[in-house]
Amino acid sequence: MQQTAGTIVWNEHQMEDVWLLTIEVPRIAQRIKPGQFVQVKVNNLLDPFLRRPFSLYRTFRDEGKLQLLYKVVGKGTRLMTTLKEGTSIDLIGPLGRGFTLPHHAEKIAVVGRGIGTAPLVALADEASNKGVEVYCFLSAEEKHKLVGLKEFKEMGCELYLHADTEDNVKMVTDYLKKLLPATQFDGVYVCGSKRLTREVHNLSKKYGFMSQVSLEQIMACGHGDCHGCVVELYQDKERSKKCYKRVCKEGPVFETWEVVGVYA
Amino acid sequence: MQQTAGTIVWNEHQMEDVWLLTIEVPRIAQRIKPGQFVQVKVNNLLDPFLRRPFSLYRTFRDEGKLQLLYKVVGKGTRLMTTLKEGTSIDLIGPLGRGFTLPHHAEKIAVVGRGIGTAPLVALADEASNKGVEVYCFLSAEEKHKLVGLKEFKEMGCELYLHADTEDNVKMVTDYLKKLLPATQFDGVYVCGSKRLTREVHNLSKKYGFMSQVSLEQIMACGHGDCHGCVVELYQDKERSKKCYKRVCKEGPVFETWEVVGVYA
Amino acid sequence: MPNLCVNIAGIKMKNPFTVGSGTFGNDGEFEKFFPIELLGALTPKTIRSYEWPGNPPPRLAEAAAGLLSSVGIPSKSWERFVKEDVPVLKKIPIPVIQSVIGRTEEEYVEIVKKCSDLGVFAGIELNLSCPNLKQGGLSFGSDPQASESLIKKVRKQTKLPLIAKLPPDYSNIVNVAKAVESAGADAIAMINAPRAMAIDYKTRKPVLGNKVGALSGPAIKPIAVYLVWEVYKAVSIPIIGMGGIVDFRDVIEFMSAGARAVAFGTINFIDTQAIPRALKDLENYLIENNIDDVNEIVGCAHC
Amino acid sequence: MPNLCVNIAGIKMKNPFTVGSGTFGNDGEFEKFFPIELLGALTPKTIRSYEWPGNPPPRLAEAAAGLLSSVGIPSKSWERFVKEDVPVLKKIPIPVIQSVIGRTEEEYVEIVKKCSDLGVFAGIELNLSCPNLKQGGLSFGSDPQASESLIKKVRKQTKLPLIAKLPPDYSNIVNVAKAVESAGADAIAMINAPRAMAIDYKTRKPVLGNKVGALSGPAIKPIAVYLVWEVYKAVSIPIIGMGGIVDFRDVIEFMSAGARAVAFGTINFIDTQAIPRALKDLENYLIENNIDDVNEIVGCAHC
Ligand SMILES: Cc1cc2nc3c(=O)[nH]c(=O)nc-3n(C[C@H](O)[C@H](O)[C@H](O)COP(=O)(O)OP(=O)(O)OC[C@H]3O[C@@H](n4cnc5c(N)ncnc54)[C@H](O)[C@@H]3O)c2cc1C
Ligand SMILES: Cc1cc2nc3c(=O)[nH]c(=O)nc-3n(C[C@H](O)[C@H](O)[C@H](O)COP(=O)(O)OP(=O)(O)OC[C@H]3O[C@@H](n4cnc5c(N)ncnc54)[C@H](O)[C@@H]3O)c2cc1C
Ligand SMILES: Cc1cc2nc3c(=O)[nH]c(=O)nc-3n(C[C@H](O)[C@H](O)[C@H](O)COP(=O)(O)O)c2cc1C
Ligand SMILES: Cc1cc2nc3c(=O)[nH]c(=O)nc-3n(C[C@H](O)[C@H](O)[C@H](O)COP(=O)(O)O)c2cc1C
Ligand code: FES
Ligand code: FES
Repeated sequence: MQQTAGTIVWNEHQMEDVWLLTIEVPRIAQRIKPGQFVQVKVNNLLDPFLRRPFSLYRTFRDEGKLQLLYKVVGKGTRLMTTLKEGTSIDLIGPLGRGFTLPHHAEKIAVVGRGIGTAPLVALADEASNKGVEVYCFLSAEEKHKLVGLKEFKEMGCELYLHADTEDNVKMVTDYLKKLLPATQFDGVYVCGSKRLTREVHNLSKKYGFMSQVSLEQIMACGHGDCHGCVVELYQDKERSKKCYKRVCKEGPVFETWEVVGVYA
Repeated sequence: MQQTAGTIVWNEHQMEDVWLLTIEVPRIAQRIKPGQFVQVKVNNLLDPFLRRPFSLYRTFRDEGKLQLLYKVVGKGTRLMTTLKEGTSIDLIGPLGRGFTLPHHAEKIAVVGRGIGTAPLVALADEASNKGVEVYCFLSAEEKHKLVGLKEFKEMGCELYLHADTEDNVKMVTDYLKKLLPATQFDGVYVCGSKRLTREVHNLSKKYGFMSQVSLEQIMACGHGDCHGCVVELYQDKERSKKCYKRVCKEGPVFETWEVVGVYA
Repeated sequence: MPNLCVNIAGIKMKNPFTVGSGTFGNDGEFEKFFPIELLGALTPKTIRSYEWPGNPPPRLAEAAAGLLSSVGIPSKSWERFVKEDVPVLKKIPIPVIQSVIGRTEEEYVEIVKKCSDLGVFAGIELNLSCPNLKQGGLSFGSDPQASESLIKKVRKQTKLPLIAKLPPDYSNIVNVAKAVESAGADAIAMINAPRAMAIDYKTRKPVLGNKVGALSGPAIKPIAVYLVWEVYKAVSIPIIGMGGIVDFRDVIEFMSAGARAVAFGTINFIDTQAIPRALKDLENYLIENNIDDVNEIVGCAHC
Repeated sequence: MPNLCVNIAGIKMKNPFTVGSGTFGNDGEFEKFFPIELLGALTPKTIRSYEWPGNPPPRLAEAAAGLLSSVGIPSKSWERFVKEDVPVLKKIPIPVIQSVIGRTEEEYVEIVKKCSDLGVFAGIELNLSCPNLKQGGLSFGSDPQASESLIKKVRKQTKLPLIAKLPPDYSNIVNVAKAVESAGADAIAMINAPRAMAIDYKTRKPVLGNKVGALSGPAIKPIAVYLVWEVYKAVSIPIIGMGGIVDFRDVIEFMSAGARAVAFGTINFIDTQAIPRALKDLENYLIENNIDDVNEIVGCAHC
């Protein structure tokens, strides 16, 4: 974990309100793992005051580069669209606890909705590089808002897509359900939807696979010092006691049993 | 006086830490007079919080354009150097009381030091367009820091230059002194130096010409409402009573008798 | 169209917008940037019953998301006020709330009586909170007893609605608010700018001529909203909320905390169009949220 | 090289820099971003004598040039503190000032005694100002009598330097400062973050789980500098100044106002290199300005 200046390699509009930021920052790019995030200082002024957290989207370790996929939602992300190639950007990272990919995993599933798919691309990338088979279950309001399609395809993932507008009875996890228990997953990873998180958790209880979810919470420091980013979660697997856990430190990736029934 | 959005036509580095900003903003460009100023919102964030005041440097009324010549001194002016062609910029203007050019003026003198020369370029421009002869007395720390040389030359002004490094005994007003009383000036206008203001004022008393000075003070509103930009000046020509006058409203151009002995 | 009218102690405002005293208009120029009818009420700069030069320059310094100022309420003589300003104020087609200050109870009483007798004002705001004066203002507004005694005396001088403008004084503001209410004040305006200061790191001396100044602008908004929230719980007279308002979102924030009207202050110096824009945005907000009457949102964050 | 050492009531700091309690380090991780030896003293987060969960989320909101927070001082049990934290704190090679809080006088007395008996701390900071608690903290720090009585009781429990951390309470802070001084406090830390609040304009409900929070960061700096300026005039014990410090210029501003040491707070969340950079810049400043001893600038804005 360190604070360091990166150089913007490019910053390009991807689709709808989603942009892709490529940063050359070897000291972070070479260490950061899927599910971890960086804290971005959007400009060098006092407005906006706080850094903005973004998950790792892709990393090119040899080139010392990493990519963030960001959705324009407010002042900070709007300013990020004006970042210019060749200029410097201040980052803190790698931060948080990323996804756990079991040592001898053979097959995993990622379940993402909207921009929440971003960290799952990083995970699928790592997994498929290790020869793990990745099934992708992607959801969005509308088909053209699905995130990471091209990337997952290039990695050779099996894709299951769902858009609310086209079929709002079904959920993308229905595809997952159909594959179970015939297909055995060593881990299922979800991000971007409380509803999908609950679904994945229920399936995981039924079929006994490990399932993790990446959470978001407003952050000040991003590195465990301010105690501001807590969410209320179950303390232990018995799910009898609740406690506050820091999304930036104990998370952002949690086991679904920690989350479902309290936060999702 | 109005708040309006202009379009940046260009923003180019001139010399040293001096930049030239050309803005298309017909509603201000067609009304603003030499010695008046505009209040610039440097970005649309809360940092910097206040607008920044800049005097009219040149105006191209037919094209609806005006120019500001600015020196990079702090956060606001540093941000101004990043303003991009074609983008919009929020201005309030025209503001303040400009220079008085007597109706039947035949000959005037401008005495400027450093970036303080900027409003004098506007004045010389108007005067020479009206057929008034303009003598320019310019001073700077070093010769290459003299401001407005090219512009004054193009207007056909008579130039007298002085740099501290080359001759630090003399002052540029010594040239003016030599021309007096043989040459008759209908007005002498000074900006950018308390010492030069005092000199001009003393000569004006001796030789009876009108003399004006443009002042600066930190401003919040720039349009008379906050009462924050006052300086202590003489109230009347007897110079017995002092009072506070607003630089943005009663000024920024004052008679030298108001200023000298109190503020300069 | 949703109802925007609010009633501040009998002052009928056609919308909840006024301006912070000392932050809008001057020399009779109230329409430099938009028609005055856009406002629900006008609150011109505080006056004294006597001529006063104000504080020595420099009077301003920029702060983080705020302005540090120490103007010190310069004032013309009462005679010049009557001759030069009153004729203009008479013609203002909206309620005018005149803000006044004194160094002593007697001076407050004098200026309130004089203003009331003019017959041009819709209400009188007692500035109990000027942070930039050696005497008066703050010394009343931070003391429940002193403010109660003052309001009682002043109350006898006028039938006009009396608005007490309070300083942002954490431990006392609730007690002062209760005291002015029980003494007969009809409304509360809050907050005035908190005392603050800057020191130049180069000279290591205070930046302002008066050394101490006051902080205004967005920097203080979270403090102002909190104090409105507390005072709303303690009193039943209406509150005019202010402190860092910039746009319609801030208006909704203050009204939800308990303000029935709001004042735009420092933002007027920087964005002369803030008020017209916020008014339009507020209307749209109410329509989009199916709120028929702006009064519905007053204090709604407490439920 | 200019002298940077300052002495806070016997605590020898090799430079005037410490951190605002609750804004730096955690879980024994004090060196994530720079060697701890760069600091003159370490002030870890306030502890209680009992386990406490802290306030419900959300605990944070962004403000203009500041942070709104309502963490509420979560605390592990004393047993876990001794087992997990104390061994780490023991190894810290600079003075450690432990901040403590209680809901009652008894709880303050208990935690001070326990901390003192550990023998690892260079001083104890009494948090009399936590803005996010229902009981304790603020109820002492805004009341001269209550704080005097508390300090007297606590004083008997320890020979360690006692630092009283005060809230930014305009009308009382000078009296509270005098009271804690006369009751035996050895230094004053100020300011804690002022109470503040935000309301979501969409839901029209408070943003924070705790409803009320506290404002920190550059927004409050002019207020903090002013209060240090006032307290410096009133007491002779040293002041640890804080509130919105970002860089060496702010350090000079606080010290010129009267602080002998300074604490970096919220900025640590945003710029983890603020402290090392400011330290270097301060040194250069002193050299360029021919100042041999940083103590020379303490209070120099008053002359
Ligand atoms: C661990 C983590 C990873 C994230 N990864 C991504 C990602 O890969 N791509 C992406 O587009 N977004 C991601 N987000 C969300 C992203 O941080 C917010 O969308 C962004 O901060 C919004 O900033 P803004 O200034 O545009 O919006 P504003 O509305 O102006 O933000 C206001 C405040 O709210 C905070 N905030 C708003 N939304 C969020 C949020 N969802 N989470 C945390 N803070 C928020 C901001 O930090 C700011 O303090 C992530 C969030 C977290 C916590
Ligand atoms: C009527 C008038 C006309 C001016 N015309 C010109 C011009 O044509 N060209 C030019 O280069 N400069 C001009 N100035 C000065 C210019 O406004 C300042 O240099 C500029 O505001 C500095 O901003 P900054 O953010 O870069 O500096 P900072 O140091 O960051 O400014 C800090 C604060 O001080 C204020 N400030 C700093 N210097 C001045 C100053 N000299 N006058 C007023 N406020 C100041 C800023 O507004 C800001 O609030 C003029 C000033 C006035 C009052
Ligand atoms: C330059 C200036 C002058 C002010 N003058 C007065 C005044 O004369 N009377 C008064 O009651 N308040 C005065 N105020 C306080 C404002 O009316 C308002 O209460 C305060 O600034 C907080 O609101 P804001 O943050 O929106 O500016 C003044 C504020 C500023 C910045
Ligand atoms: C998230 C957060 C937690 C804090 N926790 C404590 C605390 O536990 N004890 C304490 O005395 N002050 C605490 N403070 C107050 C700071 O130590 C400091 O007094 C205040 O934030 C002002 O300084 P700043 O503006 O530089 O942050 C906390 C502040 C913040 C922002
Ligand atoms: S953001 Fe500070 S602890 Fe998580
Ligand atoms: S800057 Fe506001 S009155 Fe001049």
